[in-house]
Amino acid sequence: MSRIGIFICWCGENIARNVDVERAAAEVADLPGVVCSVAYKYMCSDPGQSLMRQKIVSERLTGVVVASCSPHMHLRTFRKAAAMAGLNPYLVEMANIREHCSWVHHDRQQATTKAVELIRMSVAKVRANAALQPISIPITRRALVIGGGVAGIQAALDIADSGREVVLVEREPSIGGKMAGLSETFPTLDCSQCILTPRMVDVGQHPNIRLYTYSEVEGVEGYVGNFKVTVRKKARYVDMDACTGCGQCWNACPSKKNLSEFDYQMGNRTAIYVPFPQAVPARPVIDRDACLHFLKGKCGICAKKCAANAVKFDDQDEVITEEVGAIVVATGFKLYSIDRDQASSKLAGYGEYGYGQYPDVVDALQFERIVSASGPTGGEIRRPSDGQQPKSVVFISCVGSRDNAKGISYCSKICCMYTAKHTMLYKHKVHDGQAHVFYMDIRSGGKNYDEFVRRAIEQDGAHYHRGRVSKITQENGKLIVRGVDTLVGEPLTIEADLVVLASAMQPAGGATELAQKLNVGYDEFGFLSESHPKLRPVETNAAGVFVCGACQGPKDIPESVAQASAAAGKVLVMFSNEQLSREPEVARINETNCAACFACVRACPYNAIERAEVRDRKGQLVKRTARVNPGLCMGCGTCVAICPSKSADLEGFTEQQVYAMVESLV
Amino acid sequence: MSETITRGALLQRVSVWIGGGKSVIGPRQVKPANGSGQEVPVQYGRVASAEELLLSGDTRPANSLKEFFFPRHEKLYGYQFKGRQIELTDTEQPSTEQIIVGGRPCDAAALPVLDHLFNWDYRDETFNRRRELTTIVTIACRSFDSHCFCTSVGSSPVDARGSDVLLLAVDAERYEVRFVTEKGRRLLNGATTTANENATEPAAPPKRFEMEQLKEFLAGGYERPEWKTTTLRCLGCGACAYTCPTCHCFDIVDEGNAAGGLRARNWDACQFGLFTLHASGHNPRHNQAERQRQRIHHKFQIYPDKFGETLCTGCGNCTRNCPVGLGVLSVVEAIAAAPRENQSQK
Amino acid sequence: MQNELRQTCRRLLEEGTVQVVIGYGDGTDGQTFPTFVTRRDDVERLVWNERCYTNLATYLTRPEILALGKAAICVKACDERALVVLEKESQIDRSQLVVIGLACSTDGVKQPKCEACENRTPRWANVTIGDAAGETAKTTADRYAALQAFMQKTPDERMAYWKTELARCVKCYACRQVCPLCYCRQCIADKNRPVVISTSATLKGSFAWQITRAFHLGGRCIGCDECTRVCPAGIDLRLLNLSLARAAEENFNFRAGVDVEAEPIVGAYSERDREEFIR
Amino acid sequence: MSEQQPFEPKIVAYVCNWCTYLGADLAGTNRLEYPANVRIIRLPCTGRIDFNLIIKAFEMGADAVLVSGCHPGDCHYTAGNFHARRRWILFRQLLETMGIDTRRVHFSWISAAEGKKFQQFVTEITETARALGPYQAYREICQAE
Repeated sequence: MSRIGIFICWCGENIARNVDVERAAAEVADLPGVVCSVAYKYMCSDPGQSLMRQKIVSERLTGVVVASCSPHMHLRTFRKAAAMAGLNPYLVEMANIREHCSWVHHDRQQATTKAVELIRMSVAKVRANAALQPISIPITRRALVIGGGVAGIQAALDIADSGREVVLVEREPSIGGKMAGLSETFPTLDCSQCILTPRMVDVGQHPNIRLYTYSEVEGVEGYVGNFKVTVRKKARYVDMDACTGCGQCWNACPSKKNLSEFDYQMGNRTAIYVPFPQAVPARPVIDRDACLHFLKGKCGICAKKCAANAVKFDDQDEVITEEVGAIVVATGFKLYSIDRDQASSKLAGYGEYGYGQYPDVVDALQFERIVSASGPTGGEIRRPSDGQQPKSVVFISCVGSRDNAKGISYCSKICCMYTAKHTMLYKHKVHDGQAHVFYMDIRSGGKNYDEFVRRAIEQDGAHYHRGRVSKITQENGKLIVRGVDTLVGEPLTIEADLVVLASAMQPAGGATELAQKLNVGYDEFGFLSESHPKLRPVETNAAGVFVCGACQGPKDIPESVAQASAAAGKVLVMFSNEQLSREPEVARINETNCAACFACVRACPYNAIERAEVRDRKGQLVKRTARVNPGLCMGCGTCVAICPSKSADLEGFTEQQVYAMVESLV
Repeated sequence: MSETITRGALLQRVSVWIGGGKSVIGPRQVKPANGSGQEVPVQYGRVASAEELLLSGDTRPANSLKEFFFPRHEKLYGYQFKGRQIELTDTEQPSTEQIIVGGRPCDAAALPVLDHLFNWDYRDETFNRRRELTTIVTIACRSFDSHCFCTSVGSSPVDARGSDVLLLAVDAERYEVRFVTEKGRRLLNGATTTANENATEPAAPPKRFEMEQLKEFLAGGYERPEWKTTTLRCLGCGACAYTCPTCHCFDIVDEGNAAGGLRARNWDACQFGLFTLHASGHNPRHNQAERQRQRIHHKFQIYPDKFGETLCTGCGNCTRNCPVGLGVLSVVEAIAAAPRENQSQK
Repeated sequence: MQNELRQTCRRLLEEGTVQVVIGYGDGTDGQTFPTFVTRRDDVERLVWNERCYTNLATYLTRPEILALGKAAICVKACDERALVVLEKESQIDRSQLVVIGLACSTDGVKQPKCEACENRTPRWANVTIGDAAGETAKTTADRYAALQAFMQKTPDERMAYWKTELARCVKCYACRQVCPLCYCRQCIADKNRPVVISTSATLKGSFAWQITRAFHLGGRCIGCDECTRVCPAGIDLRLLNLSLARAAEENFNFRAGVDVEAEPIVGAYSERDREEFIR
Repeated sequence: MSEQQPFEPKIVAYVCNWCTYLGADLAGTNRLEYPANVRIIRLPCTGRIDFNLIIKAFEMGADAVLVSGCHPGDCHYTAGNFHARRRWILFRQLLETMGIDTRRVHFSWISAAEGKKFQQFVTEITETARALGPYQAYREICQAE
């Protein structure tokens, strides 16, 4: 039999003014299971709490109802107080007779009657409460960072610097990501490589970072604190440990005319190559599709030249398993492919701009390489077709972005800024050249951002035309750009030597597949979904998986870095304890009754319910069942409502408790 | 010489009874309140006018008469929480006089069988009260269907057990009246005439199995495979038990809320999977074959051993109402006809 | 057709492809009943005629039948939809099941549901017997005609109708037991801590039960109408099922069991679901 | 119910912990007065609110039921309210077919910032319920034996 204590708070005059607390205390004193019912001036005060603690001991209470303010205000307070007196904190319930009663009902009679009913409801509930123990989950305090661009680098370094081990997985042969290929960065025009490469070196040398380049995450098992990740290290055909990165091999490689991925197909590289001189690790990789040894079965010059004996033509993919407790996803972006086949039928290209057809129509990342001192032109601005210096360059923004007709409704956020940057870099190198920009709106919110755009227009004389370009054609070696200047209200045709398209940002290839492996949600464009847009911006609905950088949505370098540090911070908060402690108010499944329809598995917003099997001692399958992973469950109870047989129930809000409350409303 | 009553005279009596506040119950077409086209069976029920009654002797209502003595939900007493006390309130005993007109003899015959159960270790007040308050006029069946097997269990279309009056149709307008009890005679006093017309005995359904063979099987065939093979299609619902005139299992439930509630007796059925579920989680009858075996044993062995009466009148309701055509008849036919040399087989 | 059916089943049993055939057998008066053939010589018991009403899919989740081994099941086109739902809900493994599709001839099985029949030949069977060569295009209006007529009543009339109808419910649960999609191990109606649905066959208990039964089939009911056919009290449960089926079709463009690719709407949502009724 | 006393409807509100419950708290903090008929049952999320609870409230003599949670996109658990909304779409159709008075079943999104909306909405549904009178039809169902 329950022994319930009721503690009614006056809250000074706040409650007592409109609720006759003494009358209420008397009326509920006779409820079944109630052994004491008292009113007190301030229940949350020290004397109030100690009164409750005394009664818990002296009356041997098995449940407590505090009738006072909102549980959002003081449920924790009273649960803590109960725990101090030796009562399980989950045997405390509150009746909200202030916010929901005395403050909103001024008729004392009615308010008192309602207060009594609210208390009765809470008494009915607490009689069905169960003593719950916090759930603790051991955690592996080691993190996986997926993606070695600037966001991944930042996150990895922050976590590693705090003394925790990090596994960093990068798909390309070198870390550095998109930023490594940029020329200068807005709004300061500092050299991208100058600021990034020292951080890359830090990663390469960090004792707490295990770096896997040319590798991909193949599978993820487990859950928060306890992930098992399989990483496929692609065959590199170079022994990373033996190689000294001296360069003899790539200097001698006879297969020289292979398009460089790093230069976006505008330059060449050898078959055995490092993507760029500052690559980390500074170890080459052999491109099987270009290597004469693999293509024709002879050559092997690199192997002969290698003093370290590091070339291994028989290298194989290697699958490694890493145990980690948290995962940071920083897979970054790619550019919308303009006129090439679109991956999704929802997207349409821009055939009318002639990209891929006219060599002098390039995208923004290609232009970065054209401008870059380490680029294929050595930093001199020359156009791809004939190497001539363009005297007139047209920049088109919003290529794809904000264009519902092309299937992308969002703003890519960074193009206004880098386009301004491009016009400046161009003007700084081609003093007699003219930059034209076609734009829809200029979005330059950010510290020193708008000033930067103004500088491009006012100091560097870029011509900004508000309007869209309808078509680009080629005549006599010139690109004829036909557009409209809507501010002037007239069609506009510009003869250009080079056209640069600021095409939309898209999540990097494979991001959705990875998201599926991680059980992380993503939007219709493939950007990964954060758990809450405002309050949990780097968490995801998969506990222990965090996001940062452009894989979550278009953003620039400062934002990516900030978000990366935020994600690292969240990981470190998690790692600050050996055990993960979670509220026990989570769902559970009655496995005997579960019919294994798995509607709950589909519905669970946290993928916290798994398909499981019940086996007997001999290992024979007895039945299948849904099973809640308490480490992942957040306690929303969606599974309870969806379960037809009510085999799912939610601690703290069990069917017993909720029906007891409803049935007390008579 | 025999007594006869015209249909008109009978209906006139019925109207008087209804007018006098008596509850008249008989087979009637249950009309849905709309015309959705759904075919609705004939059921016994309280009629508001004499015209509703179907008195041809050809009807086989989908329910039985037991619910007018042992309702599917019966409040035993109420309770109210008064502070720390619980106050009990007795249920009012039934007081309305009931007259059943046009019952099937097989349905009426179930009542004396049930009398044993309700007066054995405990005298059930409400059941007996309703028995006393009720007078039963049955009509001998003029036809039978493939599910009827009264003759196999020792009954017949003119079985007068349980009836107070048994009517046999002479033609569409007249019935031969056989008074069975004084109560019955009082009921139709003055409405009958004496005539030299006897109704022809209606045709009886053929005998479908031999009781002796069945009993022999039940005595030695507890583990026989036929239990399983014949009952595989059973879906485990309660249609058979709830339409059976003799099935009488019930469950005691409390229904209430924080203010109070009631304790009630609800019908229950042995084919439900949870019928025998123990609080421990153990269920002694864990498949339909065992549940069907129990049902047949109860009807033809356990009840007869205890009370000397077969708990089956051969009405055929179980098979007729079964979603998959499984009932006492189909199971018993199969097992009574089972080869004897297998008797000892496990 | 019946011969072909028997031949097929004999072969399946002979070859050991299956251990049991779930089919129709002859009953008295030309009725048919579910039958389970485990020996090849017993295939002669199998029949196929216009009185093969039962939706046999209900047996696929029963322990007594599962214990017989790998099964072949006879389905009509209407019954077959249950298999789609059962598979989506992880109740059956199609690779472990042989589906024998039985095509209904035009004068075939006659039930109220046959009025709205759209497809007489099973579509996903492993073996199909007979060819009804018939798809009759039906409109949404055809499908929900009975419901539409009923909804002409005022809400008070509808309430009065259900009060009359459900007053006859004795809670025999034939509707639940016959339903191929009511496969819970313990029905919520049998749950006693707490009692969500009063177990009494009172109006209160019967309303709560029928609302629950219908809702739990929302977006799942395939319209085989077995619940309505077997109800000993003749309650037109079909109206409740139809109302949810129509809601699922109108709001989510979903019909249970007609598309093997379509994901269930239960346990799913769309951010674009309508909400004009939410304030 | 005597002639002198006006009918006071009983209203049961199932609300989520993070939006509507807090909205009601805010109404309190801002001292926004509303009729005292509503009894709030706090659940973590509208995703937890089952249709059986609505029926149970009517069985307990409720004259109106309110179910309320976070606006779409605001769910503390990201999607519980979407699941709930989908169920309500179906459930309302069933209520219609049963002839259950849908004027007595209310759904709303009330955020933690919408104290005013909570006050207004509860006032409105209380007035509606008062005008409709006791839900006699369902009481009859529950009293029938």
